[in-house]
Amino acid sequence: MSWNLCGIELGSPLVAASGPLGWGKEFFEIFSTDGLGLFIPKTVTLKPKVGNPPPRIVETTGGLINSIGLENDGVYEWLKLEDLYRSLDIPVMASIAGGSLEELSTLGEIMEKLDYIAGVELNLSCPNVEGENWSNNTTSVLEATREVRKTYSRLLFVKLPPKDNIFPYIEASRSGGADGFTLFNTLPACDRIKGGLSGPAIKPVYIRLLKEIMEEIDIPVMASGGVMTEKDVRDYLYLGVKAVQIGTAFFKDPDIAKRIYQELQ
Amino acid sequence: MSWNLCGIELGSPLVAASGPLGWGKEFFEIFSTDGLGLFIPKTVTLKPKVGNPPPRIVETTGGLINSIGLENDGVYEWLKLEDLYRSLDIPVMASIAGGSLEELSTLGEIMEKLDYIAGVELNLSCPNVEGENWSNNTTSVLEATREVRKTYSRLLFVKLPPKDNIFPYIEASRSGGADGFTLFNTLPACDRIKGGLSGPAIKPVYIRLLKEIMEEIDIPVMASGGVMTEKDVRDYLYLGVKAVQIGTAFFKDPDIAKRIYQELQ
Amino acid sequence: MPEIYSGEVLENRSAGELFLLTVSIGKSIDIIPGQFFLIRIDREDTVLRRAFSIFDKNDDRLSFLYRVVGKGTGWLSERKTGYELNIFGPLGNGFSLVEGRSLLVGGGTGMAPLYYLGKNINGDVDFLLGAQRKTFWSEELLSRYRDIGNLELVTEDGSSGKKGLVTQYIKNACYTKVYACGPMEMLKSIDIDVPAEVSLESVIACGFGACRGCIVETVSGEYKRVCKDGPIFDLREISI
Amino acid sequence: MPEIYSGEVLENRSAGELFLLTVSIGKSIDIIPGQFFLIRIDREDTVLRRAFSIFDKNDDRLSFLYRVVGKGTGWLSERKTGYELNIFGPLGNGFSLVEGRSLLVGGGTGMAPLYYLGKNINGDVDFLLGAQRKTFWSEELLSRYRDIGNLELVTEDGSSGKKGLVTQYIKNACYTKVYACGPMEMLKSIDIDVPAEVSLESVIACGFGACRGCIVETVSGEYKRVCKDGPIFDLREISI
Ligand SMILES: Cc1cc2nc3c(=O)[nH]c(=O)nc-3n(C[C@H](O)[C@H](O)[C@H](O)COP(=O)(O)OP(=O)(O)OC[C@H]3O[C@@H](n4cnc5c(N)ncnc54)[C@H](O)[C@@H]3O)c2cc1C
Ligand SMILES: Cc1cc2nc3c(=O)[nH]c(=O)nc-3n(C[C@H](O)[C@H](O)[C@H](O)COP(=O)(O)OP(=O)(O)OC[C@H]3O[C@@H](n4cnc5c(N)ncnc54)[C@H](O)[C@@H]3O)c2cc1C
Ligand SMILES: Cc1cc2nc3c(=O)[nH]c(=O)nc-3n(C[C@H](O)[C@H](O)[C@H](O)COP(=O)(O)O)c2cc1C
Ligand SMILES: Cc1cc2nc3c(=O)[nH]c(=O)nc-3n(C[C@H](O)[C@H](O)[C@H](O)COP(=O)(O)O)c2cc1C
Ligand code: FES
Ligand code: FES
Repeated sequence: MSWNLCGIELGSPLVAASGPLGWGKEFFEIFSTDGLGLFIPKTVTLKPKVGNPPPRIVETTGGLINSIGLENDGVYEWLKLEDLYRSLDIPVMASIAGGSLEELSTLGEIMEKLDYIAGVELNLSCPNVEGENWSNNTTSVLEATREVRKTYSRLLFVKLPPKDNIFPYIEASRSGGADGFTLFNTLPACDRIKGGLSGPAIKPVYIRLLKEIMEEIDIPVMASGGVMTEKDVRDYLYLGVKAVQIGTAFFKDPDIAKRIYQELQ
Repeated sequence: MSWNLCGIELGSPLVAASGPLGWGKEFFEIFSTDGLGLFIPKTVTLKPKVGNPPPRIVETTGGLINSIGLENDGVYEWLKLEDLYRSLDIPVMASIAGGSLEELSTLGEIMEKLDYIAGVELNLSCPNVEGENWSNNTTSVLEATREVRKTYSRLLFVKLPPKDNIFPYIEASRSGGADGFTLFNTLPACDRIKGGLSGPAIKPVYIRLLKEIMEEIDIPVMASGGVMTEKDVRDYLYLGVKAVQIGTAFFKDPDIAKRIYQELQ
Repeated sequence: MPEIYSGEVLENRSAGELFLLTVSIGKSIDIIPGQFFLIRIDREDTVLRRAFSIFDKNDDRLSFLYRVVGKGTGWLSERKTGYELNIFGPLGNGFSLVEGRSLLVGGGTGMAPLYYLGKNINGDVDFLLGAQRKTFWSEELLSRYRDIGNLELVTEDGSSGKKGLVTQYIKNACYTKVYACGPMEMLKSIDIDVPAEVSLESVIACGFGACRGCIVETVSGEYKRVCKDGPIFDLREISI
Repeated sequence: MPEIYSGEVLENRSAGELFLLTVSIGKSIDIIPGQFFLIRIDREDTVLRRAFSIFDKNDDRLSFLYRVVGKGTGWLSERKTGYELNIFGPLGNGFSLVEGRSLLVGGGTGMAPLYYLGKNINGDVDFLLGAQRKTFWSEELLSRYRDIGNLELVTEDGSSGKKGLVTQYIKNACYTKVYACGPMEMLKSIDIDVPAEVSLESVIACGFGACRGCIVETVSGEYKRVCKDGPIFDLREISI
C-alpha cells in the first residue's frame, strides 16, 4: 500500500501527531518508525517556551486533558535535530506556532531552507496558550496562513480547532494559501485543569464535525482525534481523509502505529 | 437544605432532565421522586411526532449517542397526564419545542393555563431533528424566545446547545424574555448514527464552556451534561448553577437521584 | 413491578461457549418467561445496562445464560462468586403461554429464554436448538433442556445433530404454538402457519418504555418499544 | 533501554493494605533501584498507563507493591495468575547508590522502591517505615525488609512501633545517605544535613521524557520531568 499526501508519498496513512512524542529524540531512541507514514514533532516556536505550571495532565472518562502550554526549547534547539530527522526512514513535517505575524514569517523562512522537512503544519489551534489562539476569528486565520505562505513555498497544512462552524475558517485559510488541513486539535475542556481534551471520548464528536466538512468540500485533510484502534482509523479513512494522526494512543501503547498498521493490512 | 430556582422552591438541586425518562408515566409507576427537586418531562410538541427510524442509540466510550428525534404523542396526549403531575410531590417544568413560531406560541398559550406546571423549558437545541434547530443563529433564538414569552408569563428557561461562542445566543434569548438557561443539550456526534452525545465523556467539555459563561455573566442556570456521581453535581454547583440536571445516568441507575441526594447531605 | 435488586453471584461459569450466571436476590418474585433483566455493568466507560432474558428461576435464585460478545458481557464473565450485581427487572411483556404442543426454536444464545419458557408450558415441548458448531453447548446444559422436553440439535457445520440452519428444520406439524428466539435474519426466515411468538433484541437504554430508544418497526410501519411492548412480539408483527 | 514486555502474572495477592504483584517477563534485565515501569490498564476508559516502582527483581521476575487507590489500581488488583500484563520499562533515572550506612524512609506506599534499593546497597541499611495503622503491612512483607536491614515502624495511631509521622523520627545520626519516598508533604518536611534523595510522583503520560506532562518545579524555578530527569531527585532540588 502507498498513500499520497498532496504529493508526498507515505508508506502508511498513520501519522504521529504533534505533541505527545515531543521532538522525537526520546521516542526514537526506544522505538522505530514501524507503522508510521509521517512524523510531526511537537510544535516549535521561535523562542523557547517554559510552558504552563503543573499539573499539566488530568485523565477523564475515556480522555485526557493536557495543558502543556507549548513548552519547547525554541526553533534553534530544534534545528539541532537535523541528523535525527535525516536518519528516519519516513518524512517529517514541522509543526510551527507563533505569537505574532513576524514570528510566523521568520519560522516560515527557516523551514523553507530545510530540505529534510516535507512540509509544515501551522498550529493555529493550541487551546492552552493564552493570547496565541489565532482561531478566534477568520481574519487572523487568513493573516497567519498568508504570512507563512509568503516565506514557505512547500506543503502547508493548517491545524484548526474543533468548532461548530468551521467552514469560514477553512475558506479563510485556503485563501491565505493553505494546501490542506489537520482537523482537529484538542477539544477545550476542564477538569481540575483547563486544557485540551483528547482520546476516545472526543472521537464521535470529531467524526460528526469532519463528516459534515468532507461531505461539503473537497480539501486534503489529515484527521486527528481519539484514534485508539484500527477501526477508528478506518472510520476516518472512510470519510475520505488522506491520513490519520495518532496522539494520545501513544501513551497507552508506544508501539500503537506498528500494531494498527499490521491490522490495516 | 432548600434550593431556589428563580422563585420556585426545590427540595433538591437534582433535576430529571427532559428525555431519558419520557413523560414520567412509566418511571413513576416504578420509582418515587426521592432525591429529585424537579421533573422535566420529555419535550412536548404540538402535534405527535413519530421520531427517527432505528437504530436510535449507540454507546460510545463513556457516552451515548441518541437520535430519538423528539418522538412524542403531542401536547394533547401529554395534557392527559395532569393527574400524574399533580400527584407528584415535586414541581414539574414542561419542556416544549416547535417547528414554527405559531407552534411555539400555541404551546405557550396552552402552558400558561396549567397551574400544575412550575415553568417552561424551551428546547431550542435538539440535535436530532432536521430543520428544527433554532440555535443556528441568534435571530431565530431571539424570535423563538420572544414568541413563547408573548403567551407564557411565568418561569421560562431556554435550553441551548453547547457552542464555542454562546454569549450572543444567551443575550439574544434574554432580550427575548428568557429568565434562565439550561446549559447544555447533547453534543452533536456520530458513531454509526448521527445524534447527540451525552454521558460522562462530555462533562469536561461542558464544565469548560459553563465556567467561561459563569465567570462572565450572572444568569440563572441549570447545568446539564454528564452527571454520574455526587462529585459531578458538586463540580457544577461549584460554578454557581442553581440546579443540576441528570439524564443518561438514569439508564445506569434509575434510582440515581436518590443516591446522589443522600451523598450530598 | 420491576425493582432494583442486589444479586449476589452464586455461580458464574462457562457452559460450552456460553456462560451460566446464577444470582440470589434474597426473595422469590414472579417472572413471566421471556421477560428480561437489566444488569448494571460497573465500568466507567459504559452507561447502559445489559439486557438478559431470564433463563431459569428457583426460589430467590435467578439464572442467566449469556455469551461474551463485548465489553459488558466480558466484564460480566469476570465476576466471581460473592460479587453483588445490580439487577433491574423483570422487564418486558413475556411470552403468552398456551396449552398443547409447542415448538421452541432457539438460534445461538436465543436458546436462553426457552428453558424457563419450556418449564412453564403446560403440555408437550419440542426444543429445536441451533448453533455454529457442537462446542457451543455443554452436555450438561443440553441435558437440562432434555429433562423438560424433546431436544433436536442443528449445527451449521454438522458437528452435532442436523446440518444447516435451524429454520430449515421447522416443520408445521401439529404444533399449537411456535416460540422463537435468535438473530433477526433467523426470525425473519421462519415460515409457518401456526401462531408464533418471537423475542427481539435492540439496544436497551431505560428498559421500562420511557426513552423510546429501543424501537423496532412493525409490519404496519408503526414503531414499537422492544423493552415494553416486547421483547416478545407476534411473528406477523415483525417487519420483513 | 526501556522495552515493552508481556508480563505473565505469577502472583497478585494482598499483603496488608497493599497488593504484591509478581510477573515474569521471560528474560532477566538490568534495573536500577528507584526506576519504574508503566503498566497498561486494559480498560477503555483509561488512556494512561500506571506507574509503579520496582519492588523486587529475581531473574526474569519483577515484583511491584501497590495500593488500590482508583480505577487503574482497582483493575490491576483483579488480575489473576496467567494474565498477560503489558509492561513498559524500566524508566527513570533511579537512585544513586553509595557505600556506608543508609537510612531508607518510606511513608505509606513509599516503601515500595526501598526494598530493592536496600537489597542493592553495599553497606548497612536502616528502614524507617510509616503508615496510618498497623494493618497497613502484613507480617510477611515486613519480614522481607527485616531480612536485609534494621526495621523501625511508625504508625499514626500508634498501633505498631512509634506513634506519629515518620519524619519525626529521622535522626541525623551517622548516615552517609538518606533515601526517602512518600507523599509530597512528608518529603518536604524532611530536615537533615546528610545528602538525601527522594522519589517523586506525578501523573505520567509518555514516561520517556517526550510529552512534558509530568513536570515538577524545582527550587530554582526550573521545570523537571519526573519520568526522565527523575523520579529520583536530590532533596535540595525540590521546591518548598
Ligand atoms: C431483551 C433482551 C434479552 C437478551 N437476552 C440475552 C440473553 O439471555 N443472553 C445473551 O447472551 N444475550 C442476551 N441479549 C443480548 C445482550 O443484551 C447483548 O449481548 C449485550 O448487551 C452485549 O453487551 P456487550 O457490552 O458485551 O457488547 P458490545 O457489543 O460491547 O455492546 C455495545 C452496545 O451495544 C449493545 N448491544 C450489543 N449487542 C446487543 C444485542 N444483541 N442486543 C441488545 N443490545 C446489544 C450493548 O448493550 C451496548 O450498549 C438480550 C438482549 C435483549 C434486548
Ligand atoms: C514514578 C512513580 C512510581 C510509583 N510507584 C508506585 C508504587 O510502587 N506503588 C504504588 O502503589 N503506587 C506507585 N505510584 C503511584 C501510582 O502510579 C498511582 O497510585 C496510580 O497511578 C493510581 O492509579 P489509579 O487509576 O488507581 O488512581 P486514579 O486516582 O483513578 O487515577 C487517576 C489518574 O491520576 C493518576 N494518579 C493518581 N494518583 C497518582 C500518583 N500518586 N502518582 C502518579 N499518578 C497518579 C493516575 O495515573 C491516573 O492517570 C507511583 C507513581 C509514580 C509517578
Ligand atoms: C500531551 C499532548 C501534547 C500536545 N501538544 C501539541 C502540540 O504541541 N501541537 C499540536 O498541534 N497539537 C498538540 N497536541 C494535540 C495532538 O496533536 C492531537 O491533535 C490531539 O491530541 C487529538 O488527537 P488524539 O486524541 O489522538 O490525541 C497535543 C496533545 C497532547 C495529548
Ligand atoms: C435518550 C435521550 C433523550 C433525550 N431527549 C431530550 C428531549 O426530548 N428534550 C431535551 O431537551 N433534551 C433531551 N435529551 C438531552 C438531555 O435532557 C440532557 O440535556 C443531555 O442528555 C445531557 O445530559 P446527560 O449527560 O446527563 O444525559 C435527551 C437525552 C437522551 C440521552
Ligand atoms: S429502552 Fe427506553 S423505551 Fe425501551
Ligand atoms: S510523562 Fe511525558 S515527559 Fe514525563
